[in-house]
Amino acid sequence: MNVINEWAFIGVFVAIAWVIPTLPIALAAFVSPRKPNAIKMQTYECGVETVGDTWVQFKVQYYIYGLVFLVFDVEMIFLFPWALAYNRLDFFAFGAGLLFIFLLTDALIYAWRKRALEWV
Amino acid sequence: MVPLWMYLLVAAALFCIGAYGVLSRRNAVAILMSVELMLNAVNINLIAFWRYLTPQNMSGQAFAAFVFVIAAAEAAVGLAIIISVYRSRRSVVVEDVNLLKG
Amino acid sequence: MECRDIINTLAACLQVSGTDPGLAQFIQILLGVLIVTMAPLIVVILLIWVERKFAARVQDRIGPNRVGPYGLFQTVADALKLITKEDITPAGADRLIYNLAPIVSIVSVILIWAVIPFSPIHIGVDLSIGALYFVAVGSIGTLAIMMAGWSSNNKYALLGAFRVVAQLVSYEVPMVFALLVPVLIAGSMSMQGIVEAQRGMWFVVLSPVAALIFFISTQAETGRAPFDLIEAESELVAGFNIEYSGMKFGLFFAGEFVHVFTNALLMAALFFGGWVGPGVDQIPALGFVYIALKATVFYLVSLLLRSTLPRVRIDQLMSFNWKFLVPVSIVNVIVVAFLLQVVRALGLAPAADLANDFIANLPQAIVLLLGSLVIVAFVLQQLRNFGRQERAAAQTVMVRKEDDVDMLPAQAAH
Amino acid sequence: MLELNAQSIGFLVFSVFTIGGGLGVVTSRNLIHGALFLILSLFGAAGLFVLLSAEFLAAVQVLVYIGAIAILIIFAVMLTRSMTRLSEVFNRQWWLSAVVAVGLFVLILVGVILPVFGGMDTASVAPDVATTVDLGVALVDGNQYVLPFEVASILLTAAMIGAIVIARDNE
Repeated sequence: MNVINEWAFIGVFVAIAWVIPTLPIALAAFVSPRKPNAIKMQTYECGVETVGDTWVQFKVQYYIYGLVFLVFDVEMIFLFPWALAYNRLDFFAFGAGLLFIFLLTDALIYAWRKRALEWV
Repeated sequence: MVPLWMYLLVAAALFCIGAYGVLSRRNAVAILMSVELMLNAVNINLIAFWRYLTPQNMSGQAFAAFVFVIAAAEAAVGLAIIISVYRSRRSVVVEDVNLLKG
Repeated sequence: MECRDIINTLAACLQVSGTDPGLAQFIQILLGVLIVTMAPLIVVILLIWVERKFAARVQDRIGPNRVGPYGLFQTVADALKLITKEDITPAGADRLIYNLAPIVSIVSVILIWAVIPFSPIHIGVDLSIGALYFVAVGSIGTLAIMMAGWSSNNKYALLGAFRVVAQLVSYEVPMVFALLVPVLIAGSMSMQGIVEAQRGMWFVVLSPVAALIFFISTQAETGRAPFDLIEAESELVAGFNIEYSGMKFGLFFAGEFVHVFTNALLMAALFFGGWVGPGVDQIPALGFVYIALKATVFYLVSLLLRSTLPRVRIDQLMSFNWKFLVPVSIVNVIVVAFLLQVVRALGLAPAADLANDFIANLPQAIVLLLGSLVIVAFVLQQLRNFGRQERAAAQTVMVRKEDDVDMLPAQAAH
Repeated sequence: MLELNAQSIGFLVFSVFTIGGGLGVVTSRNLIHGALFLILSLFGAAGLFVLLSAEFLAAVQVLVYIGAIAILIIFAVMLTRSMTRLSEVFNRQWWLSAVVAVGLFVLILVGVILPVFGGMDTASVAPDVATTVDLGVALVDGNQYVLPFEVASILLTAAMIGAIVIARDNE
C-alpha cells in the first residue's frame, strides 16, 4: 500500500468510527421512552436547587498545568524526529538533544521552585 | 494531484478570515483564536510550497515546526496575559484594557 | 499486485474478477476498516464480563452469574437495559455538544486500533508515524471529556471535567517521554518497525524504567484506580458524566473499558515484543495469540490494581506526576540516549545482519539495563531521603493538611 | 477540471473543514463553540498536511493544537468567564475590518495566486519527498538547524516561565 492509500484507510476509518457509536444512540432514541418533565430535566446537583450560574470561576492552577503540558508537548515536535534519526547521528547530536532537554528542564525546575506545580 | 494554487487559495482565505477576526472581535480570547487561524494559514502555505517546490529539502517542514513553537508560545503567554488582565480589570474586552493610553 | 490470499490482496482478487481498480481498492479498505473497528467493540463485551468476574473474585464475591453460563451474557443484558433507558438531556445543556461528547470519547479510543500490529502481516495500517498517531488521537479523548463537562450545564460536571483534563494532560507528558525510548532504540515510529526491532530483545529489558512509566501513565490516562478521580463520587457526585444517562453513559463506559485493553495492547507492542514469538514467521496468525496473551497479562495486572488500591488525593496525584514521573522519565531518555551512543562507540551494538539474534543483542542489553538499574537505585535513594524528611516533619508538626477545601464551587467563586 | 479521486475528494472535504471552521471561529458568539470550530479548522489543516505528505506535522498538529492549545484556550475561557455578559460580539469598526480583510484577500489573489492560477499540471512535482528522519537529521546538523533548534527550546522556556509569572496571582 502506498502512502496515500494508507491515509485513505485512516480517512475511511475515521468516518466509520463515527458511525458505529452513533448507531446505538440512534437506536436508543427510537426504543427508549421519552417523558420529560421540568423536575427530571433539572440539573442534578446533590438534590439541592442549583445556585447561580454554572460558569463559576476556576482556579488558575488548571491553566498552569495546561501550560506546562503545552510546553512539553511542543517539545515533542523536535524530540521525535531527533529520536527517529538517532541511529545515524553522532555524539554532537546527543549533545544538541541534551542541551535542548536541559533548557526545558530549567523551566520545569523554575515552576517547581516557585511552587507552581502544587495543587493548593 | 491537486494543483498548488488551490492550497494557496485555501490558505489565503483562512488568513483573511483570521485577519478579519483579529480586527473585528472585541473579546481578547477570540482575537487570540483568530491569530491561531492566521498562523495556521501560514503553515499551510509553508508546507504547500515545500511539497511542490523543494520536496527533497527539509527546510519547509522545519520552518513549519518552528511556527508551531511560535504559535504555542504565543497562545501560552497571550492567554496568561488575558487571565491576568481579567483578574485586575474583570473584563476581557480589549477596548476596556486601556492602561497604557495616555 | 497479484491475487494470493483473499484477505491481504482482496483488491487484486477483485480486479482479476473484473472490478474497477479504484472500486476494488475502496472495497478492500472498507472491509479492513470494518474488521478493525468491529474488533474492539466485540472484545469489549467480553472484557466487561472478565472485569466484573475478576474484581468479584478479588473482593471475595461471585460476580455476575445469572444471565447465561457463568453470567457470560450479563453484558448483553446490560446493553439492552441501557438502550431502553430513558435518555435525559438536562435543561440548559448544549444539545449538539452534549450528544457529540460520548461519541468523540469512544472514537478516540477506536482510532488507536488502526495502528496496533497483531501479526507480521495483520495491522490496520502501518503508518510511518504510528507511535505519534496513537498519542495524537488519544489526546482527542481529553477534548471529549471537556465537551461533556461543559455542555452538561452542571457545576459538578464542569468541575469534574476540569480535574480530569488536568490529570490527563499531566500524565501525557511522562507517557510521551517513555514512548520516546522505543522510538530511540528502534529508530522507527511505525508500530511494525518497533515490533520488528524487538525480535532480538524486548525493549522492556533495554529500558524497564520506560516500560514502568508508560504503564503507570497509561493507567492514569484511562482514569482507573488508583487514579480514578474521574468518578470521585464523594467529592464530585460522579464527575464529568453526572448528567449522562442511558446509552450515552454506556458509551463513556465502553470507551473506558476498551481504553484499558488498548493500553495493554500498546504496552505489549511497544515494550514486550508485540507479536514476536516462536514460529510467527511461518504462521503469521500466531501473532494474534502472542500479543493477546501478553496484553491479557497487563490487562489483568491493571484490573488487580483497580480492585485493590485506594484512590489517591488530587494533590498527591499531581505531585506524583510532576515531581516524580516527569523528572524520572526525562532522565531516563537522556540516559538511554547516552548509553546508545556509548554502545555504538564501543562496538557493542548488534551488527545489522544479527539484529534478530538474542546473543548478539546481549551486550547492548546489559549496558542499557545497568543504566536503568542506576536510575532505579538513585530514585530509591532519593525517595528514602524524602520519606525520612517527611517523617521528621510529621513528628514536629502534627497538623493535618486540609483536603481540597478550596475546590468547593461555593468558595471557588469569590 | 479537477480529477475526482481520493486525493481531490480529501482536499475538498478538508478545505471545507478548514474554512468553515475559520468562519465559525470569527462569528460564533459563544467562545466554547468558537474553540470547537477552531479545532475543526485545525483538523482540516491537519488533513491538508497529510495530502501534502507532511504526515509528521499532521500528527503534531493534532497533538499540539487540538490536544494542548485548544484545551488551554478552553481553560482560559472558563477562567475569565468570557462567554457571559458580552453583548456585542464585534467592535464598531467591524465593517472596516471586513473591507480590510477582503482587500487583503484580493491583494493576495492578484499578487500571489493569479500568476499560478489555472495551472492543473502537477506532473513535474517530485513524487518522493524527504522523510521525518531527514527532519531529525537536519535539526541537529551543525550546518542546518541546530541553532534554531536550541533557540526554540529557549523560547519555550521563556514562554513557560513568563506565562507562569503572569498567570499566577501573587496575593
